[in-house]
This record gives sequence, structure tokens and C-alpha cells, in this order.
Amino acid sequence: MSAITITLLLAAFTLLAMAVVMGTILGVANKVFHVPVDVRLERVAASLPGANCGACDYVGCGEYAEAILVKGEAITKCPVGGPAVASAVGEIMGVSVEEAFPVRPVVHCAATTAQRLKQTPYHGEQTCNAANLVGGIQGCVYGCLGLGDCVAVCDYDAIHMIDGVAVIDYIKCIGCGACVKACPRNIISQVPFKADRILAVQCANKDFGKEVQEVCEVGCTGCKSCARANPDLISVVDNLPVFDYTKYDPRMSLQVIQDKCRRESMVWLGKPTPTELALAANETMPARQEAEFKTTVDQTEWRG
Amino acid sequence: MDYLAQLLLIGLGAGLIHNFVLYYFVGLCPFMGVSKKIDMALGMGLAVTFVIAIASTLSWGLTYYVLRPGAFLSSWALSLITGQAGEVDLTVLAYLVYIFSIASSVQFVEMYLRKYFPPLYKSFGIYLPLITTNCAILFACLEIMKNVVGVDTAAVWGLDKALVLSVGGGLGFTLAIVIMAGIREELELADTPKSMQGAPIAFIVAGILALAFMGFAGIDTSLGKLMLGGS
Amino acid sequence: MLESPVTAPGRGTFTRGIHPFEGKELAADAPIEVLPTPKQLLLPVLQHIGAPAKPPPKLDKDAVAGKEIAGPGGFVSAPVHASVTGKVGKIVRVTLPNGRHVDAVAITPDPEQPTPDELYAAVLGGDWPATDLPEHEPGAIADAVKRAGIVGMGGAAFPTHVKLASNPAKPVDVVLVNGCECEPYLTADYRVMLEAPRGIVAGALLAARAAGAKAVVVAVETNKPRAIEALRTAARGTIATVKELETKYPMGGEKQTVPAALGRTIPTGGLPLDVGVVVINVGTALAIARAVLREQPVTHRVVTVTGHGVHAPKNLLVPIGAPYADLVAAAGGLRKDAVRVVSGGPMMGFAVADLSVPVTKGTSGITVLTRSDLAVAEQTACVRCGRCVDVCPLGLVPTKLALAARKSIWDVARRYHITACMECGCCAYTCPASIPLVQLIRMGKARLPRG
Amino acid sequence: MAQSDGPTPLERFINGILPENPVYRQMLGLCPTLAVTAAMKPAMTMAAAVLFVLVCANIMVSLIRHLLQPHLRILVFTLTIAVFVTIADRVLAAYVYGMSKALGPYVPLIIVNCIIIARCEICASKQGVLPAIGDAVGQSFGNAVALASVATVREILGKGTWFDLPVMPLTSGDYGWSLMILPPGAFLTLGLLLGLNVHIQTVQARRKREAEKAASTALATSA
Amino acid sequence: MAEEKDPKLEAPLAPAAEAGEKVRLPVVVPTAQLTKRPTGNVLGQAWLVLVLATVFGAGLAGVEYALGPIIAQNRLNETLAQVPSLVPGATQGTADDAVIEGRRVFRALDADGKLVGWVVPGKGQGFADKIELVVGLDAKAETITGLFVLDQKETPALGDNITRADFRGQFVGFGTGVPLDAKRAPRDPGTGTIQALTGATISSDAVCTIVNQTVAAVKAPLAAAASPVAVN
Amino acid sequence: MTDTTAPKAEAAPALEVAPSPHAFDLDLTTRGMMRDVLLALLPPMAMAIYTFGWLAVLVVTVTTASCLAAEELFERLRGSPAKLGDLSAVVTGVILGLTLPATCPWWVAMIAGFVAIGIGKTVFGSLGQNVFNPAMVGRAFVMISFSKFLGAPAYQVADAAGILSQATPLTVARDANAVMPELWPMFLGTVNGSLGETSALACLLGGLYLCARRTASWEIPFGVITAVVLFAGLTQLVVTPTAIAAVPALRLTVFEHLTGGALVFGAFYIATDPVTSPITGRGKLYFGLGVGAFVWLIRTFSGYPEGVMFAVLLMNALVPLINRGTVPVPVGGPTPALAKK
Repeated sequence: MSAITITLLLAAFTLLAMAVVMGTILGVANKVFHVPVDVRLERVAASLPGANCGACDYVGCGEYAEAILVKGEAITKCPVGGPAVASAVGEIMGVSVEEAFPVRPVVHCAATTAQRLKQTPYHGEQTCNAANLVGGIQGCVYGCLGLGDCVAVCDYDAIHMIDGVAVIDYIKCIGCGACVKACPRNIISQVPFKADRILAVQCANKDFGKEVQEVCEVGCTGCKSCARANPDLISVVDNLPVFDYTKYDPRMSLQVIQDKCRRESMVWLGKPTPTELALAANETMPARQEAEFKTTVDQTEWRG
Repeated sequence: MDYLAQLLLIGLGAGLIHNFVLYYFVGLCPFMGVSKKIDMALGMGLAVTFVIAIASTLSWGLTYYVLRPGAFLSSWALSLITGQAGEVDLTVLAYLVYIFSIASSVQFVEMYLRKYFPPLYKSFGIYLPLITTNCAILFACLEIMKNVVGVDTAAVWGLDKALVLSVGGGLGFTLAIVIMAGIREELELADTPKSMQGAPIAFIVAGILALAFMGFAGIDTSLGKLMLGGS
Repeated sequence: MLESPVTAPGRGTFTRGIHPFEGKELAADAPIEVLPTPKQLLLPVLQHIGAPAKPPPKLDKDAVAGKEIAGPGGFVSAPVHASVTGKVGKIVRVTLPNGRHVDAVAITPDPEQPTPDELYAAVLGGDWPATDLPEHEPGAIADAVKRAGIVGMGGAAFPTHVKLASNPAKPVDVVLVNGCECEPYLTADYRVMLEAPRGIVAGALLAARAAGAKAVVVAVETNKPRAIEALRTAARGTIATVKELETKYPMGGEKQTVPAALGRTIPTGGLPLDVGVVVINVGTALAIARAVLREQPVTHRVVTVTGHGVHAPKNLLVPIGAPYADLVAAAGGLRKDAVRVVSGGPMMGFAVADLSVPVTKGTSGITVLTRSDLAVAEQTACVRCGRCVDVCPLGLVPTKLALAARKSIWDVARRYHITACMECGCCAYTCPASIPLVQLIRMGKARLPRG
Repeated sequence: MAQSDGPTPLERFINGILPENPVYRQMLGLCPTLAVTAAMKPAMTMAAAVLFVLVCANIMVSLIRHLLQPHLRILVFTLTIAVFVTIADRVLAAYVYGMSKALGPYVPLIIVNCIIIARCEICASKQGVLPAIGDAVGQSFGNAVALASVATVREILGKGTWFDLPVMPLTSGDYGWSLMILPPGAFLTLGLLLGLNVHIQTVQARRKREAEKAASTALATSA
Repeated sequence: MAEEKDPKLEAPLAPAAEAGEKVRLPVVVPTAQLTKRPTGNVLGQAWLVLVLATVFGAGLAGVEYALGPIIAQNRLNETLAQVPSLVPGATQGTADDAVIEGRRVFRALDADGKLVGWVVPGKGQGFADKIELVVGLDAKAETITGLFVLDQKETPALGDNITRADFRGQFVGFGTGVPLDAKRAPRDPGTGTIQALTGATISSDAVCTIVNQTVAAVKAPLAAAASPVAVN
Repeated sequence: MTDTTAPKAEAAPALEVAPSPHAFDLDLTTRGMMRDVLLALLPPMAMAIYTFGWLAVLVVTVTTASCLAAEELFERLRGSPAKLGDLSAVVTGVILGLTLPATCPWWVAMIAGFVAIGIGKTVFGSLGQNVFNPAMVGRAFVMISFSKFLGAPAYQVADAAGILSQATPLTVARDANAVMPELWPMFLGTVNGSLGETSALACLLGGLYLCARRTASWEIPFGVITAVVLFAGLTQLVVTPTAIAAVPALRLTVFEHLTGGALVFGAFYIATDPVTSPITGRGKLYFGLGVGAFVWLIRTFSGYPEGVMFAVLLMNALVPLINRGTVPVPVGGPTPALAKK
């Protein structure tokens, strides 16, 4: 045999031997060290949006997936994914989804800076959470402070301070609920959007009408005319109308409720109307945002 | 005494003076990726140190006994085939063999941990797949190879030196990544400009850290003189 | 029943803390005056820590001074009594200086009211039998305190009967009367100590009996020598002793007074009760004496109206529910350069925007500050100079807490013990960068996720 | 099967250069970006080596993609890459010995350069040979652009030269910023360039938004 | 224009557009689906790896067969190219692994193939990193005839001046009997003093140390090896 | 964001609201602290001018000017208003200038200033956010880049028998045969070296003022000096002639360590930079000890004669870990939730 043949042989044999040894060890180890894992975990995790926004009250999508499997957590807790994700997860888990609507936040205050009365200059940390600890910044202790903590936490550029009050851009909003958690005055709440546009109360002041009028030009006075228009849907608690959204049906005659309101507290929210669309015609809509780190690369687990 | 001094110098050199990350730029991905929290960084560093020790032992053994010209096993195989003594150079296979053994040992460790130490696996195991492609490990193997193949017989490294180099390098990596994590935790509280946040500022910090580590340059030379005698 | 007085082994001071501008000379020598009866009073149902008092479903049309108009809403709660005789109006909502938005009962006083002298005599004056107190059952004392609606008058407004209720698990051996009015400017407690020292001692002795304590220590800062003298005289022949403490802010905080006076350290997250101590304010002690010996509830309190922003700083005896505007008017009104009206002292008080807010049981003073008192440099970034660490009386690291709170990094906030902060304000007072440290820490405590 | 919905070869190629630049956008392959960029020559040699390995590995993986077993996939990738790296290493040593010596261990370290494994995983193991080649070339060009940017800054500031040609007399000889050639200079340069890159991106995005806003308001007022 | 508008708006609105639809799915009893312990032949599954390993091994050996000699020659040439400049009178060199057991040295030969000196590689720790150099010696290994630095990573513009001819030139003519020492003093062959580079004492010193160590290790064997040749 | 203002109905004074406390120590400002540092830098500055003449003025002026220019420029780039008034850039500039040798070319000083502010400070988010001492970052950058102009050889400009032609004491120490300068000149400052470091006396004067004003924490200089005294003292006890022959810097005595280089300057002015040192007293002490230990190690064994700059940078990097290890326990013990863990 020539030298080259021998070297070739030896090299090939060396690697083959190594592959056999390593392969055997790993293969045997794979059997011996086998740990059973629920295969559905990966599939559930894969069908969640991966935004890790925490709206489901778990640290991330992975945790939520684990909770669904291990603790039997409800499959409808992901507001970002909405019904599509719920049904996908339901399919994997073999459970049915009764009913799921996308939930979106609603700001229960409509008073602009100019409409809020009894304001006092405020020195201190310029965030709502800090300012909320100082009394007397404005007359209304329920209303929006306008310092924008909700804007700061929104990863989707979907909430803005317009004339000093938070306004949600429902085209960009994915319903993660970060603003709901950020608001120190709890005036943002998650509401099921049973239609593209729903009616909502835009005031949170629980005081008597006269006191509300002293501090706000637009706030709800608790006059109850809305509740009289539809007593089934609306009840007035603490001088404030409350919608029972489980009974809300887009086919109800709702416009009459808004028409009855003497202040400006009943508002249609949601998808923009054709008129509004015409105004924003040229604005390019950003594609639905995914969390930044979810690049193609990350799916591979490979770094180095 | 001289022996210990030699080992000390190798370890010190790999850990501090020629730090894997700050001097040779190897292991940068985990250095950047897993340095956001001190605990995680420490876990990563120790995992790397552990794997690096295993991998360098394996690769030293394979290089010394199989790959290098005149290695015991390859010569023996040659004599079986040809019936006469001789030597064969298989170093061309080195890269393949190293990466093979690194990948296999990492996977083995991962499976073992998952079965017998689930808590450890949970806190430690997530780093293991990342380690396979951590160039620090392959780099240590290559450094060892440099001192086994193609050097004068007297200077061929034994397993002891190989291990000291790899563990020293691993600990140096741990030190660097833990320092980095500490600084990045601190920077969480700072108002770093938007465009510098994340990787850019981390690189700047690494740069200044590398600058600071340059202060150690020459310590091994001086210590060598002190402990091993001048000439 | 004289027992040997327990010596107070504290070293008279605590570590760190600050020495702010005192400003006490403004009102220290103004004797307590009685406020003219206001046109309308608002009695908030929540003037204390705990559950709000509950007004009956149907309010009496007429209020009689000293009569309960809202009963306690639970164990940790206190009733509210009408402070004047008059007509009861509607329930309205008021926003108290601390930002609480609560129901309040409006009372329009009758034109005929007791004369100022009568009022003074009823609340502060007259003789207080400090040395030969009638024997009261401990339970009866606590009960009287509860019925009188007494809450901590130092500012915290914790219902006093809860402190006095005997708890076998945590026996009390010392009642510490806190006369360290460490807040700058305020002199209400000081005047009470000067004008009714025997009442204070009597109240303290009653409290000690109710709590089963063997000793009474009255702690006063050294900047009030006349008060120390008056209390010493009043305490002669009783088990009460007077302990002088270094003048330093925040000496009046329980966590500082107790170690300084008694050498016992209150554990973090704990109460004085954990080390066998009940701490009551001098005003509270007087109120106890009044409740037990004269069977009168809390209807009035002494309030200092002071600061460079009022024309004539004064100490006033005020009915609970009187609007701040009346108090300020009685002190000569606001000066042109007044910019900030603070309920309480400048270190821990709340700025008030609206002077229609009523005086509550916890209102110890109204400090009106001018622009020059507040001239502060613009806020800069923290340079980690560590001055806040040097002054924090609790040994915390305020800058870390504040920055962690600002950035919502909760593990750092927890690691540095954010919940231990008592918001005394030393750090923000000292901060060269003018960072609102206390506000940030308070925000952090509010937002800290549980668990 | 996957070819129809996967990106086309041209898309893959263009993506690699800027939109998915391996260094600036994906933060991959950082070790060589720092280690071999003290000057342009080694940096470009390295880029060429990466190009060779990536193209070969992508072709190979793409060819055998139907034979891959999921759990042994990575092992096969690594082996393939290691072979081509060895070949590249030997070729360099045989024909450009000086460069091979200058690059030292960083040629074998291409094996663990995550750009390559990532591309095998993302593209080659799912798509046909042509897109795989397009992808490999595009990513390599992106890598080369990144290496060149860092190396240009470092070489010009550090030695006053570019490809060893004197271009900047102010920083040549004793006046060179030696630190730029040393490890800290590599970190600092890359850090600043990354920051600059992010800054440019945000500025561009802001400009774009503002332009759109202006356009839409103009439309609204005219309507 | 209008046609373009719609798709843009449709995409982001997709989740909202689904509103109102109730999602109903068949109820299936959930069962735990655990992964099964893998079965089958361990090596059988890894056949691709085995095949690849074999093919790659043979392939690489082939590559090495083709390129290995060139690389080896490159390595030799690195030093051999320096031989004429390191040893006066030499025109060529040959590697010699036999003179000293386990250590490669180079014979410097003149045009006639006569031994005129030796070139010895040395290696050691410098200031920043390893320094690799070759030392030229006369035939009896008594005098240093030249020095060349093959590889170094010393501080640019400072330590890397050890590669400059004026620094290296200092070594020429030093006897191998006296250990060399880099000092901040003028060159003096008598005391073995090499004038250190300003600001790079450590690098200069490291070069001296490496030369000393190299020379000390080879001096005696080379002298011994040279004498018979000289006689011939 | 601006304060929200609303017209007040009454003619009464316009009130405002703010969180407590409503009282402030009006004497304490960031600017005031910086002014203190500048005041304390006067003695070494004066000594530098005495020793090196107009060269000292030139270098310090250039660094200060370039630091100010860099601050202005980079803050503009960031889009935030430059706050030159807080004097922090001036402090950085003066300290940086005083750590450079008199022979430093003006353009090197300028680059140092720009790097100090640019890479040392602005990229981290300006005042108070930087991890490393900006002056030391700037110095290290030029020290390594332009060692020709700044290293030992730079000190030996052949001027007419002045101080500039001497080698610095620590460079002398590296040559086993050279004779160390007398202690007294080293203490007074009539030896060669970086501008501010030569006079231990002047640094001590200014440093003690800083500590007395509590602008600098005494723990840090105390720790630095203690560690150096300890290490150098122990070395003195055990060192042998053979060891000195191998590593000449081992012969440095405690006093030579203290007076021969930038130790006192570094201990009082550089290491005490509050931004880049630990926050608690205990942490500061550890920090100081660490700096001292590194100074000794680097001076003795590394390739660089002086180690203060590297030691400070190295310990700056460790500050977060020191802070982590020295979280103070509140009076009354840790919070119950944490104690349980």
C-alpha cells in the first residue's frame, strides 16, 4: 500500500472510530438519562405570540405555556393573541374555547388639560406614579394626570398624550395591558371589544355631580340618563355608569345611550370610522409588531 | 518549585494577562449575551470553566495519543497495517476531532444533569447549548494543540499544563463576565443614551476593561524572572 | 403605688440624621390662643390610620359639641365627635392634605358658642391630678380612650386604644411620651408641654396603667429647656422620668426616639411594641388625660400656624374640622411671597393647594414657606456622592432605592430594603443634586410587586 | 416544498448585506470582527475564508437536508463546517503563509462562528441549493462589509494606512493611535460603530415618520 | 391610491377584525402526551454522521496529502529565507533535526555546501505575548552573527521596535559566553550589555532572555557537531 | 415636561405643590462639590507651575479646554443642553491635565480630553452615569496610544539641567543599578513626573481639605495608603538581593512608594471620584484597599512603572460587585422578607 492510501485509511478510520464511540455513548446516554417531557409544551409555547408582555400575569410566554399544561391555567388569558391563539392552544390541549373576544384598554377620562379645573403648579418627579402621591395637583383625584406613564410603558407606540389626556391608538394597540398596570389612578381598564367600535364611559369620578362640575368641565355627573336608556346594560354605581360588557351586544341600539349623555362621558372607541380614516389616509400602518428579540436567529439556540 | 511556578504562570497568563475575552476576543457571544445579571453570568462562567476542563482533557488526550506525528495510537495502528514502525501525521483532523468532542461532551453533560440534577439543570443547563459554539473552548483546545504538535520534544505539554491553561482561561472568562454583568446591572440604573444602550455600551465597557487589564501586561515576565531565575 | 423609676439607658442620640434650620423661634413664645369659631366645619370620617368611621344612615340634624357623629368602623378605627354645637349639613367629599379623598360631615356652628377662655379651660387649663390619680381599671382606661376617638396626635394618627390594648404576647414595660418635636418650625407640642405639663404626665401615667407598663419616660430634645423643666416639675413624685435627647432630626421618629431614650432597637418592619414600648405623643397623652379624667372626646387640638409666609405665626387651639383658611387668617394671613402651604412640618408635611381643607386630629401645624426657603438648584444627575447614605437614620442607601424605583428595577429596590424606609426626608434634604429621593422611594414602595 | 414560500436567492443575497447584516443587526460572529480587524488585509482574508466556508457549508447542508435527523442536525452542521474550515486553513497556509500566520487561531475559530451555523440552520437546511448559495454570499458580503468598516477605522487611526497604503499622514508612524490596533481599540471601535449604526437607524425611522405625518396632515387639510 | 390604502390597513387590523366571531372547538379529553424513551439502534440512527465522518476523514487526509508538503516548506522557508542575512557567508540552509535530540536547528551553508554557521529558533514570553525569533551563530556557536524576529505582538510603535534592524544589529558580534542583558546604557559586548529600546525595556529584556536561553541550550551540542565538520 | 399651570381665581399668592421634604440644605449643590475639588487642586497645580513652569499651564489649559469643548459638542449631539455650569468637565479636565507629563504635546492633551469626555462619560449618559473615571480613561487612551510622547522617554527632554531631564523616580526604580532620588525632593515635588503627582506634600494638603469638607470620603485614601504601606512594608521585610536583581522594583521602600509617583494624588483626587467609587463607607474602604493593592502589584511586576491609572480603572470595574457585597443592613436588621431567604 502506498503512503497516501494508508494515511487516508487511518484518517477515515480514526474519525469513524471516534464517531462510533461518541455516538454510542451519547445514544446510550440518551436512553439511560431519558427524562419524559410533555411534547405539548413546545407546541403550546410555539403557538403563543412570544411577545413576553406579561399580560397573562406570567413572566413570559414560556411560563404561561407551562402553567397551561401543569396548572391547567385558562387558555384564553393571552390578550395579544386573542381568539386565534386561544383556539390554537385549545386544539393542542384538546379543550374548547367557549367564547373569546380581543380585549383592549379603555381610558376612563376624557378631560384635556384645559378642561381639568383647580390645578396647581407641581414641582417634583414628572411621572404619574410619583405625582399621584402628591395631593392637589388638580381638582379631580380620579382623572388622568397627563404625565404619560402609560405612554412610557407602551412598546407598541399605541398610546399618546393628546392635550394632556391619554388616548389609545386602537390600530396599533395589541391589548397587552401594560398601560393598565402602569396607571396609578387605575383609570385604564381592559374591555372586551365585541365589535370594532364599542361604547365606553370616559370618566372615573365617583363624586357627586356638583363636586364633579367643580373640578371638571366634561366629567360624568352621575345623572343616570344613560342607565334609564338601557337599564339592563348600564348600572350607576357611585355616581358613575358601569357597563356590563357580558351583556353588551353590538346589535343593541346603543347610539341612543350616547345621545342621552349630557356631558361628554359616553364615547365610541375602537377602529377608526371612514371619516377618521380619510384624515389618516396617507399614514403607513406599521405591521403588527413582534417583540424585537424574536429574530429568525433566536429560534436556533445557536450563538457563539 | 519551578514546576509549580510554571503552572502558575500559565494559569495567570490565561486568566488575567491574556484574558480569553479581553485579549483574544474569544467567547464574546456569551460574554455579551449572558452578562445582564450577575447570577446568570456566574452560572455561565462556571459552566464554561467546567466544560472547558473536560474538553481540553479530551482534546489533549486525542492530540497527544492519536493525532500528532508519532503519536502512540496512530503509530501502533500503522505498524498493524504495514507491519513496520513509522509515524503518521493526522493533525489535519484536529479541528474536526475537537469540535466533535466538545459537542459530544456538552451534550452528555446536559443529559446527565437533566436526569440526575434537575434543579441544577434548570439554572445551569440553559447555558450548555450555548457553550458548544463558544469559541473560548475551541480556542483553549487550539492553544493546547499549539504546545503539543510541532514543538520541540522538551517543550511538549503534558495534561497538567493543558488543564491549568484551560481552567485558568475559564476562570478568567468567569471573572470578566461577572465584572461585565455587575457593570451592566449598574448601567440599568443609568440614563445611557438610547442609541448606546445594550450591545454598544457593553462593547465600550469591554474596551475600557481591556484597557484596564493591559495594566497586567508584563507581570508574567517579571514573576517568571523572580521565580524561575533570569537566564 | 409609687415604684422606683426605671432609668432610661439610651445614649440620648442615634447615628446619622441631620440638623436642619429650626425656625422654632417664630412661634415658640406665642401662647396658645383659641381660634374664633369658623363659619363652617368639615369633619372627615377618616382622620386616622385604619378603617373609616361610619356615620349612621340617618344623620342627626343637630350636632352637640362632644357628641359622637360617626362610630368606629372596626377595631383599628376611631369615632369622630362633633367639635362644635350646630346644624349638621350634607355629607361632602374632601381631599385631605395627604391626598386621601374621603367623606366629611359638614357642620354649621350655632351663633352661641363657649367663650375662648371657657374652651381653653376645658381643653388645656385647669388642674390635672398627676400625683394622685384615681384608680382606674386598665380596661376602663383603654375603653375611655377608644370612646374618645383618640389617635396619635403627632401626625401618624394611629388609633391609640389599639396600642394600649393589652397583648399577652407582647408585654409592655415602658410608656414613652414623645416630646421631641423634631420637625422644624412646629411648636404645638412645645406649647402644650409648657402650658399643660401635669396633664401630659397624668395622661402618660394612665396610659402606662392601661398598657400594664411599669415605667414612664418623657423624652424631650435639649433645645426645649423650659419644657424639660416644666415636665420635670410635673413628674416629681410620680414614676415618670424626663429624658433629654440630642437635638437632631428625625429624633421624633419612633425608630430614633426609642433607641435614643431607652437603648432598644426596633426591628425593621416592627413596632415599638416588639421591644415592649408604647410611644405616645405629648398631645395624645393630654387627650388621654382629658378623656379619662374629664370624660371629654377629641374635639380640639393645638395647631401651629407658622413659617415666614404668614404675618403672625401663632399656636392655636382649634376645633377639629376648621378650615385651614381660618387658621391662616387668624395668623395674620398669607404674605405676598408665600408659595407653599404645608400641612405639618416642612420635612414630612404635605403641601396643600386648597385652603378649604379641614384640620384633622393629626394636624400638628401649618407651615407656610416662601420662595427663599425653597430656593433649590436645578435637579442634576446623581453623582453618587453618598451624602444621603451619610444622613439616613436607618442606614439605608436612598440613592439606590430612588433610582431603582424610578427605573422599576424591583430586585435592586428589595435588595436595598426599600420597605424599611420611613420617609423622614433627610436624604432629599441633603441631596446636592436636588433629586426628589423621598418621593421616588415612596413611589417605589407603592409600586413594589408583592411577594 | 419549502422553496416556494421561502425567500428567493436574490432576496437572501440582498438581505444579508444590510437588512440582516450578521454583525450589525444580528450580532453574530463578533470574535473575528474584533480579532482580525487591526488592518484591512487580514480582515479581508478572513472575509474571504468565511465566504468560502459559508458557501461550501450551505451547499453541502442544502444537499443533504432531507437526510438530516433533528437531534443530530447540529452535529452534522458542525462536522461539515469543520471540514471546510480545515480546508480553508490549509489552503491559506499553503498559498498565503504570511496571512495564515497573522490570522493565527482565528481561522479554525470560524468553525464556531455562529454566522455559519445560523445560516445552515435558518436557510440551508430548509431551502434548495440556489437560495442557500445566495444567502451564503449575501451574508458573507455583509460580514465583509462589517469587517471592513471596523478594520478601516482601526487601520487608518492606528497606522495611518489602508491596505498598508499610506492614506493618513497625521496618524502614521509615531503619531499612530496604537491603542486602536490593540484589543481595547477593537472593542471601542465596534462599540462606537454599533452605537452609530443604531443612531442612524433611529434618525432614519424618525425622519420617515415625520415625513409621513407631514404628508398626511397636508392631505387632511387639503381634503 | 384607494386600492393601496386598504391592504395596508387590513393587516394590522386583523385581530380586531376577528372580533365578534365566537370560536368554538370540539371538546376532546386532554391526555398527557409524554415523550417516549427513544428506542432502536443507537448507531443506526447516526448512520449519516458515521458516513460523513469517514468521508470527511479520508477527504481531509487527501487535502493534507496535497497541501501538507507545501505548508511544511512554507514553514521552513520562513527561517531559511533569513539564513543568508543571519550568518555571513551563508547562501543556503538546511533543517537538521538530528544534532540536538528533539530540537530543530538549521545549518547555514555557503555556496559550496560548507557549514559556516547555525540558525537556531527560539521562543519565549515577551511583554504582550510570545516572541518567536531565530538566532544566527557561527559554526562553533561562539559568536552571535544575526538575529531575526519571526513573530511578535509587542506594543505597536514601542515594543515592536525589536524587529527593527538597528535593535537587532546590536546583537551581532556578541560572544555566547556572556549572558546578554538589556539596560538603559550603551551597548557593550564585554559585559553583554544591549542598549534597551526607550520605553520598551521589558520587550528588549525579553529578547535578550530568549536569546540567552536558546544559546545556552544549543551551544555545547552545536559546537560538538561543528568540530568534525570543520575538520573535514 | 413643564409644570402645569392654571390661573388662580383669588388674588392670594399663587401656591404650588411638591412632595416632602419642603426644606433643603441650601449650601449643598453638585456645583459646589465640584468647586471644592477645584479648590483642593490648587496646591498641586501651584506646585506643578513652580516645578515645570509654563509647560504645566499649557497642558492643563489644553485638557480643560478640550474637556469643555467635548462636553459641549457631545451633549449637543445627544440633543440635551450642555451643562458646562456644573463644573464637572472642568474638574475632569484639570485632573486629566495634572496626570499628564509636562512634555506632553498639545495635541495629545487635546485627544485625551476628548476621549475622557466622549468615551469616558458621554456614552454612558453624562454626569453621574459613567462607570470608569473619565480622566483615567482619557489618560489611559493616550498613554497607550502615544507612549512615545508620554512614557518614560518623554520625561527626558534634554532641557538645560532642569528637572525635566531626570528620569521619574519609579522609572529609576526599574533599573537595578540606578540610584533612587532622595526622599525629601520626592516629598516636596522637585522631581520629574506627571504634573500634579510630583509633590506628595501639595496633594496631601489639598486632599485633606477635600476629606475635611467631606467632598472626598476619607475611607478611600486611607485604604489606598494602608494597602500600599502593607504590601511594600512586607516586601521590605522578606526581599532578597537576588529577587531585586530579577525584579528591581521590589527594592522600593514604603516611603518611596508613597512619594515617588502618583499615589497620593491618585488616592485623594482620582480614586475618590464619587461617581466611580462604591457608595457605602465599608465599600469605599474595600475599594481603597483594592486600588492600593493593584498599585503595588502593577508598579512592582508589570511592564508599566506606575500603576495608579490601571489600578483605579480595574477597581472602577469592580465597584458594582463591591456595592453588591456591601449592601448595608438597615438599623433594626434586614427586612423580614429578605431575612427569610
